[in-house]
Amino acid sequence: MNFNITLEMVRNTLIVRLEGELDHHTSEMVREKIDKELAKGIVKNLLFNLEHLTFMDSSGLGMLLGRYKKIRQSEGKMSICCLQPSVYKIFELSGIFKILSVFENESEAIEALEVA
Amino acid sequence: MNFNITLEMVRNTLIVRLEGELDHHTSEMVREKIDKELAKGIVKNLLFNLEHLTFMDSSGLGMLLGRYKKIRQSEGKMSICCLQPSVYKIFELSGIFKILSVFENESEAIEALEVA
Amino acid sequence: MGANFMKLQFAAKSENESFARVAVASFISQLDPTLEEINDIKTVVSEAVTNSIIHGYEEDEKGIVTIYVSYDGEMVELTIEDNGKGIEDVESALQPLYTTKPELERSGMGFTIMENLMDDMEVESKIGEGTKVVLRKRFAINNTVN
Amino acid sequence: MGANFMKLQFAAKSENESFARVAVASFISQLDPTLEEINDIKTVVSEAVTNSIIHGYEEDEKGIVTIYVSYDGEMVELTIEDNGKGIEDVESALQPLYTTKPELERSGMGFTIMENLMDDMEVESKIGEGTKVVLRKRFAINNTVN
Ligand SMILES: Nc1ncnc2c1ncn2[C@@H]1O[C@H](COP(=O)(O)OP(=O)(O)O)[C@@H](O)[C@H]1O
Ligand SMILES: Nc1ncnc2c1ncn2[C@@H]1O[C@H](COP(=O)(O)OP(=O)(O)O)[C@@H](O)[C@H]1O
Repeated sequence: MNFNITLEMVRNTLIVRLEGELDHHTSEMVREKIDKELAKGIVKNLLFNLEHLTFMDSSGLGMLLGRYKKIRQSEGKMSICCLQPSVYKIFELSGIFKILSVFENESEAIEALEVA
Repeated sequence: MNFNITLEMVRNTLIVRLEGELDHHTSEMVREKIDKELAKGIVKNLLFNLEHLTFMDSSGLGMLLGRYKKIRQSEGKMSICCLQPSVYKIFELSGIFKILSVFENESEAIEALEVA
Repeated sequence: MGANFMKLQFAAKSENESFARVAVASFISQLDPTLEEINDIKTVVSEAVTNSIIHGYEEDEKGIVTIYVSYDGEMVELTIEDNGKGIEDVESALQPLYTTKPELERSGMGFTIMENLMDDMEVESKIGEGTKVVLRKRFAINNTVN
Repeated sequence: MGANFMKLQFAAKSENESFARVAVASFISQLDPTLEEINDIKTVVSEAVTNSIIHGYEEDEKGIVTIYVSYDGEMVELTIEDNGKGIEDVESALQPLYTTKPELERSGMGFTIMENLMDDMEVESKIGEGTKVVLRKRFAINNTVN
């Protein structure tokens, strides 16, 4: 399985970097890992860096939207950065850009998240 | 199909560089290309550079042995160089090292071919 | 390239989703598709196979998913089939954002994505018998060298 | 990793040899094999599928090749089957360098390579009915993480 997830806290933003293919199988693993972090109660905002995500289907979309709902409940924000064309296409088809902010790189995204 | 063949004449040696996977399907293409060159009557020796050959099965072996027989009929010699481990394994299993000389690089191989 | 076909069956396990994508993509690669075409095919395979596993068999791994792929010239036909529980209301199922499993965080975008990425989609389903999705797409002719 | 299986059928075209290797390798990759194990599997698939195409169907592309792969824990079983002309003398066929198609520059090393790269090989064949090759191999346990 060529899939990898790494997590990093930058101040109160949890950065989730995904690598490989995000489908139903790998989405379940990502959901579990992130929710474990969120349960600790110290994460305010969530940033997904998808620079090395080569594939995503609607299961990945569902997982992202699920995390979005969760973080909103605790008054946090969520952003996404660094989309490859194939992933961009799925976001576009699904209309997710209407609710999620997308940035070119991590630092821009974090800056925007930290602005009240 | 990720397969490629390039041919180069160095003095009277035809260097055949193969790239990708050599199976029944691609062996037929290689056989055709080489035999067309041999038909011109100017090739004395044959050198296969397999540096970028990532896969070979017994169909590839048959094609190589067929060219060996052909070049021997016209009193020429044939060598092979630059084997990857997976290709080396098939050569070893088949006992082909008993009849074919294998070299580390092209220049050593050509030198040996040109020694009467 | 003439005509060609393959049929693939496998256990309804989520681990096999990735394998199914690779197998279909590798078969289709004989048509020398663009990277985008390959990705679209991988996506629709992933959507339909995941639906069979999650909705059709409700994650009972004893279920079997069948994929049939054929091409004739530049015309590709893809069928994904299960013998699972079937779809009660196909018309609703095809609507964007419609899902019967929101508790699993399904987005309800599967059929919408399949329909958008392919030229043509047909969904046949019978309660208690299973579901069959047929997808068709014409590939760019100028790709088909060889 | 538990148990898993897949069954693959395709037209007896030489273009499909590469696809068959990729499909089986991708399925097997779930066991986290070493590069050498993957290559061995690709090689034996290539040998058996080529035999079905060349010897079984004598390059009649209407023929169908069937591959069945399963694993249970670290034990992998691979079956390659055709409904072609069958092998007259299986015992001779298994000998190194034995080939009935020297005019096609066959090396006669196919079965020898299959036998050497796997732990176990069985060949069943009936004239006019077809040939079935069953190959088994135990993969290194320490690979199977997840
Ligand atoms: N193979 C199937 N078997 C049974 N029901 C299905 C199948 N595929 C789709 N469905 C039904 O159609 C609905 C919509 O499917 P889809 O658009 O892919 O969204 P999602 O999978 O996110 O729910 C599903 O929620 C399910 O009720
Ligand atoms: N699927 C098959 N159908 C019919 N005959 C076969 C099949 N596989 C192998 N054979 C026979 O067994 C012989 C030996 O096979 P093999 O060791 O693979 O060598 P090769 O393919 O180079 O001839 C073949 O020459 C052929 O006569």
